[in-house]
Amino acid sequence: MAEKKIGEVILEVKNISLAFGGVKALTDISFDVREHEIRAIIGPNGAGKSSMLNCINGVYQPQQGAISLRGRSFERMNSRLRLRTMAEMGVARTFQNLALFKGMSVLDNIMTGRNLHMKRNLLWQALRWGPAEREENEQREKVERIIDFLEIQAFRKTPVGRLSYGLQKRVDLGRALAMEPQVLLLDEPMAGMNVEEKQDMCRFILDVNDEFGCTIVLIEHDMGVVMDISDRVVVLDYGKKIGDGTPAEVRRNDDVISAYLGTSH
Amino acid sequence: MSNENILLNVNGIEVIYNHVILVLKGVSLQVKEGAVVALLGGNGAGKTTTLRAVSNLLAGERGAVTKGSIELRGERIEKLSTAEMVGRGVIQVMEGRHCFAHLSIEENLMTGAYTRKDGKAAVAATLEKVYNYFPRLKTRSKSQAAYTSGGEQQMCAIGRALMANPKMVLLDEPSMGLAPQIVEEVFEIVKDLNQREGVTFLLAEQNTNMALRYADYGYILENGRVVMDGAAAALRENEDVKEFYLGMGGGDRKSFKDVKSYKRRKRWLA
Amino acid sequence: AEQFFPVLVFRTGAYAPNGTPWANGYVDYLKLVNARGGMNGVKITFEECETGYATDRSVECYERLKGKGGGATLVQPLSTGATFALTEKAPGDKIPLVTAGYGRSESADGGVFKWNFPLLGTYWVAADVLLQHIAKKEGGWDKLKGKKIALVYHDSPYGKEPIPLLQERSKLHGFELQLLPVTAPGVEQKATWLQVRQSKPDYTLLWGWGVMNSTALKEAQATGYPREKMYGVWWAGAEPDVKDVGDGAKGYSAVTIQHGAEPNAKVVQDILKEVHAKGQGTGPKDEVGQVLYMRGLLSAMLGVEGVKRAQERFGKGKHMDGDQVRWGLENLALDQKKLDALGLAGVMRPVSTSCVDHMGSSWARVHSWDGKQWNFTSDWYQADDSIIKPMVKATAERYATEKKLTRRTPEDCQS
Amino acid sequence: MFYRENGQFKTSYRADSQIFPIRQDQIAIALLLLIAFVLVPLFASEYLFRAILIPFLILSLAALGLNVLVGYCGQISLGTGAFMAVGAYAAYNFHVRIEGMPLIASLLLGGLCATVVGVLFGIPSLRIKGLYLAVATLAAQFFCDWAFLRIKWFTHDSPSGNVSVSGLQIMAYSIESPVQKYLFCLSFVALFALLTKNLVRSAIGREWMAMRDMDVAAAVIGIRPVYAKLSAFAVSSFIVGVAGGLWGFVHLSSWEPAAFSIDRSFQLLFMVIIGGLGSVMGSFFGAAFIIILPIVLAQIPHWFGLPIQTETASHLEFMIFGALIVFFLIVEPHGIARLWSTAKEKLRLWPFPH
Amino acid sequence: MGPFLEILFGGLMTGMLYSLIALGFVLIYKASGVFNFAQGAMVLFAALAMARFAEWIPKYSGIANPIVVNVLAFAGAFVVMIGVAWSIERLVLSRLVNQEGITLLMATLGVTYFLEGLGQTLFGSDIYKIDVGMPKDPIFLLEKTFEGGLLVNKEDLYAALIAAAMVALLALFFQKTATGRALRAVADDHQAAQSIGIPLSTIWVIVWSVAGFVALVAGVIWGSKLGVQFSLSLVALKALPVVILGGLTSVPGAIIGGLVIGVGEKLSEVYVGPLLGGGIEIWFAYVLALLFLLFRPQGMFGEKIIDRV
Ligand SMILES: Nc1ncnc2c1ncn2[C@@H]1O[C@H](COP(=O)(O)OP(=O)(O)OP(=O)(O)O)[C@@H](O)[C@H]1O
Ligand SMILES: Nc1ncnc2c1ncn2[C@@H]1O[C@H](COP(=O)(O)OP(=O)(O)OP(=O)(O)O)[C@@H](O)[C@H]1O
Ligand SMILES: [Mg+2]
Ligand SMILES: [Mg+2]
Repeated sequence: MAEKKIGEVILEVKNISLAFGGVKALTDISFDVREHEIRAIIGPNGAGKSSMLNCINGVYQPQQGAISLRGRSFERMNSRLRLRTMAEMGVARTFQNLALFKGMSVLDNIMTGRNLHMKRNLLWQALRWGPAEREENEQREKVERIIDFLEIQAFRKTPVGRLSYGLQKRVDLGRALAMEPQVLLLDEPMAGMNVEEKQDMCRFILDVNDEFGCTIVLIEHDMGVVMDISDRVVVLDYGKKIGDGTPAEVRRNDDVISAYLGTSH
Repeated sequence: MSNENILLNVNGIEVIYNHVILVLKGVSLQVKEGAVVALLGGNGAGKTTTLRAVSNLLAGERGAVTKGSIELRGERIEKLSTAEMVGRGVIQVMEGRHCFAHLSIEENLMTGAYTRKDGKAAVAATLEKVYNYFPRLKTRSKSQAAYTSGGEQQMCAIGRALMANPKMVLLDEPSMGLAPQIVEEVFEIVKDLNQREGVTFLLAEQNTNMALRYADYGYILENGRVVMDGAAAALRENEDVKEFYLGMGGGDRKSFKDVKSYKRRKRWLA
Repeated sequence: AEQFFPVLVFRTGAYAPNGTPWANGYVDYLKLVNARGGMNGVKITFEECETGYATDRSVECYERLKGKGGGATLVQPLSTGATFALTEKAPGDKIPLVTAGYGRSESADGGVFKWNFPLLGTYWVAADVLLQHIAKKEGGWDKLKGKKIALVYHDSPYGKEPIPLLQERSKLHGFELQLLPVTAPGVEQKATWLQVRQSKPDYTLLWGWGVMNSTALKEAQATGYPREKMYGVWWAGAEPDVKDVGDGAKGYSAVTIQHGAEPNAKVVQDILKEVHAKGQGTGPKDEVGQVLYMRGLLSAMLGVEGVKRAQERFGKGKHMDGDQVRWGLENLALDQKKLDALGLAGVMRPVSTSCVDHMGSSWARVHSWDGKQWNFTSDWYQADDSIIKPMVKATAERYATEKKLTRRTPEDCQS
Repeated sequence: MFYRENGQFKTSYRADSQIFPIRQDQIAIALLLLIAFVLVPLFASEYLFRAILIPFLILSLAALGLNVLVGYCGQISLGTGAFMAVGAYAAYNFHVRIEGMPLIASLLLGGLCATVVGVLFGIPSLRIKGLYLAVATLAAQFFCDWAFLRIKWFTHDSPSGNVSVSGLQIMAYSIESPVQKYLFCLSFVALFALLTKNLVRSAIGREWMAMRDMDVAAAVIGIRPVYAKLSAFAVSSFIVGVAGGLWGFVHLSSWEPAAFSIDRSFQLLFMVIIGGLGSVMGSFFGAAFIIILPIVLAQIPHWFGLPIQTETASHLEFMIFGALIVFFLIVEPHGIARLWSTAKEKLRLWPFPH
Repeated sequence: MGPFLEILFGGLMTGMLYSLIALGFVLIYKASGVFNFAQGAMVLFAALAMARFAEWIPKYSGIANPIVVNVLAFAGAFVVMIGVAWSIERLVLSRLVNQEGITLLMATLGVTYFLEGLGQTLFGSDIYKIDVGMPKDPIFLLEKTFEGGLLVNKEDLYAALIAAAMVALLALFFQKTATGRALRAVADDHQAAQSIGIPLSTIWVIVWSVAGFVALVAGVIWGSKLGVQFSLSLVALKALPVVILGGLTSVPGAIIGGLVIGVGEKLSEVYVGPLLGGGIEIWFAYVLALLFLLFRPQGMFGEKIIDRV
């Protein structure tokens, strides 16, 4: 396999702190993510991994520190605008607790991911004629490719609420992919999958990463996956960063071993 | 299998959701008293549905058992309510956590003891036990469940079920979202309760490796049918199981990075 | 031949206590007529339709019944809202609308409102008579100067109807008019009555319907406002309005639309004898002759008399169509002799309508509640035409211009 | 057997995303339109038009509008009556104050006024959610009720607050007879239903539904809550406003504010729930259920000549109606539209289940 | 000053009565996540039962002592309400477990129609009287300080006291007992509550019975104020802004909300109303609630709306 080209720093997290009332979810965290990289975040439960994603993504506003994406930072935006700008800059994510649109079909769920790319206004849409229809069909085609890939063709028109948990997670991923993201934030995408399914998913993440040059931030508890596919790993524990480096380095780190990995790995 | 100590006997059940969606197409399985039985299978195979059928949680999903029978210690239980099942010591840990969002972690755990009749002291003791199993819960005991992390909620859901002092636990993907150490911990708890208190377990798991390590017996479900069953040890040695569920085609564990192509069809002939 | 009377009623819901006795009286009278052989031999058929006092249900009832039994003779919408809606439909269907004691005040002008018959009196009549009564009590119109009169009214077109007249009178006589709207249905009136207590009006007029009336009386009691100074419109002066207030309503008065509670009237005795005694009565026996029962009864009577009058012209014993009934209604001539024959001696005064005057009478009395029953406490008053007539005309003209209607010609009146 | 999509292959996404992708459905809907536009006008009685079909059509339209808001965007509204009232009174003012204003223009302008008011009262929805939002819309309801009673200007100085219109015309073609009124309403309804269906299956519709199902996730994928919610309020109150205009102009011709009271708001809300939230078809089912069923129930004793008193009959009607609501919900909590599609799904499998 | 105090006081009293009805809503919402549209119909049904029993008992049994009659009638009406609660659980709720709030709301609408029809069939649709010996005439306080004295209505005062007592009791119940906790759990997630063995049916029968009791008390108080007839069911509408302002899930919220709305609408009607032509109290209550919600979207004491991914 050709050495993959890791680029400049695309996302930089500097001295982030986040607390909810008395609970310190994150304390003074800094790390960076380079273009085309697969960056994993690991750590025990409640370490602050999901909170970290929420900060990057703009759902939470950290009390201290700064996050910059391609050199732009977002602290001073209000939360609505922040989320929108993030999406426009090509950040997409999946959620740990399913956050699908329960009443919509699989197809519609994934189509929402393409909404940013759809330009026709309300009146055109009401008429659904000519350009509006063409646009809709173009987007549909892209979405169908994702559906194909995720092997959920059979459920295309099923309301997602009726799918099993694992299938719902796939749809969640599909929706994020549909945004054609440049940075993809994945919060435990493989929870609830068996090994074979995980293998598929890994292959896919690698492909997205290779072919589209998509940068990926991945939270995952399966050490096998993390060690195999990530380029660099951040380790969090109780809101603090206790390790950062290549999988091999992290694996040797004593703090990491005692806090998270235990001895069996 | 001798009949006396069969705790749960599921006999050829069919389950239909919404009057039209046929999901289980004749599933039969048996769980012996004091056993740990694993239920394996890919996404959408019907594991959760099977567990729901046993604990009678289908109605809320607009599903119904349309064929077959389910017996607990020889008693037909299809008509019982979930509460009555809990009364008989059978409790389910639902997939996807389902904590009571507005209640604190401790209140969540205490509701688990709602059916207990053996006094406050005994409940307090169990609470202590659960906190011992999951120290993380203790530190978060006063926060609202909705504002705890995914893993913490998962521990809460498991702990809540343990609070009822069950005889049999239906665990639906207990390891989901838990850190490896905690996963190990959970399975140790299963083993511990099983061996010391004789609690029976039926667990649906994706972490096949773990599940088969701790289980006595396993069933593999695909497409709403049982496609294979056997003692855990035997399953672990089965080539197909190895390839599809343990990721060890050809003997060794493959690196996730080296898997070449996705989209391989499952080869179970239903 | 048969003549079909649709009966729009409300026997359920919030207004049932008031709607039921009215309906009983209406139906009992129709039965009485039939028991006596009908209208010159023409039997009356009828069908009740429950409206629940809702306009859209009323419209549905109207549409359902208007074509039955050879065509509806006339319709009594029994609600102001429904009257408004049906006023637009009746001309097309050629069905007279009889709205005895309610409906739009300007519809007394038959020159514009060809199909509306607010017989016996409109809200302007009621308001005018009440003021006359008050003035008389005070010792003359001039004594009203500087006095304060409050109007506690149902906040709807119904409750707002009397306002123009009251304003007119207040300009004329120099009393102050305080307007206190009560939001429907009127179950909560504390603020209103605290305002009354604060501003201490010399008199309070009550323009309510249904539960609003008894609530008003109870709040008046609770805030210590003397019931003797309270005067209600005729829809606030019946048994259901005071029954459960009992002694608390003692001294309260209301204008009546001619009749009051008439347990001793001959027609009531007849109904008891010829209908109820035969087991055909519609409601409980002991409510026969109560105020709202009588109102229903008289409404039916007016309709029947209208048909009979039409028969006089177009042929006795025949079925009358809408146009003919309309002619009958606008040529009513119920003199004392006729009234006596109908068993209505002492119940009401003569009524005579014309093409322009669709009201027929503007006489009214006042009765008061003594804790047990309603008793007349005044003589007859006649509303002041010099005030009402121009108001009716002006408002009706406005309606006509808006609708691009032309006033009926004398020839049209003959048809 | 008859209802199969076997053999009907879609070769383009365009074909697959038609409103009725299955041929049998297309035929059915064409038949329905044919009946509605041609057969009904030929054969229905005046009673049917005036008392049932016209109110049914207009309230279906209002329900459709409400469904956009509640069913698609998930914002509970109890102010529908108010938005209808705004539509009706605004249309009335355009109609009487501006000489020569075409009828359709009055109605549409009325709808636009309702849009403005709807958006105004929709602003709190950016902060308030769920049942709590009901309060904002209730405020709209009671405030408008009050304003149309109290502010004389709105009612063209009619002292009682009652207004009336007559002589409806489109380009010298008068709309007086029941059939004309029916066709007029039907055209509005059919057109709006089509446009609404297009909207809800386009990007904006997906935005609405996304807001409804999970607003945070929707914001994360770049949907602007302000735009999504307010556009739902706008579209919804526009349709509702036009329906209000039709209700006043075509059905009642003369009305008081009580015609658009809180009861109407509840009635419409119930229509969309029982009919099916988030379903265009459901609005029609719901309107039919809530309007037509009680009327039918009320007439049953007459049909069979049962000598039941009016009172008893209507109490029974209440009880049966209530019981039917519960019954339908138990059979299908998502409303009649879902029941319908489940039935179709079953039919698709018939006679070989599964 | 005098009039102002009177109005303030009057507002407080009215507010207490609103709270009493709001309480019924809160109870059921808190315990099952159902917004019970039928609360008004239940108030009517209970009051009708009570009024008619109080009429029938002397007639058919000859008991004349009004206290005994009222107590018997009250007990009878309570039994009827338990029956209603049981039937609702059996026939409606148990079949709609785990459905969305809006479906359940709709189901309670069905119940509303049914109860209204049944109530009028069984008990009649006339006006009936409940006479539990509430004093009707006003008393005047501090006649020295204020001209004409401060008007206080004894009936309202008693009613307010009863309402306060009930609220206090229920608040304790929810916060302090295991059942209270279970009820909250049920409201959060029917299915999860079932899965740990909370018997939904028993819980619901209990809660609806308690709500029936609250409805009965409200019915008796409002009925003795307004007379028992159909309009009683409309009073429930007045409790709507109260529940929402106080917070759908808070028992104390119902009471504070009631007081705020009561006082707010009375003061506004008297002092602002005349400027606008009157009749503003109805929308004023809603605008008040709305403004408040803009600052606190969950009402005064409601549980925070969970909003998290
Ligand atoms: N409530 C429901 N209504 C309709 N269909 C359902 C419902 N729940 C599950 N299904 C369908 O039943 C099938 C089996 O689902 P089930 O949840 O039992 O799978 P599972 O084995 O637990 O999968 P996973 O590993 O993804 O949790 C799936 O195809 C799913 O779409
Ligand atoms: N919105 C919030 N309000 C209060 N506390 C919160 C909130 N979000 C997260 N927390 C707390 O912050 C800590 C970190 O949570 P986070 O969800 O980031 O953990 P995590 O690393 O993703 O854990 P897991 O692996 O279990 O998902 C937890 O203790 C959690 O309870
Ligand atoms: Mg997490
Ligand atoms: Mg599952």
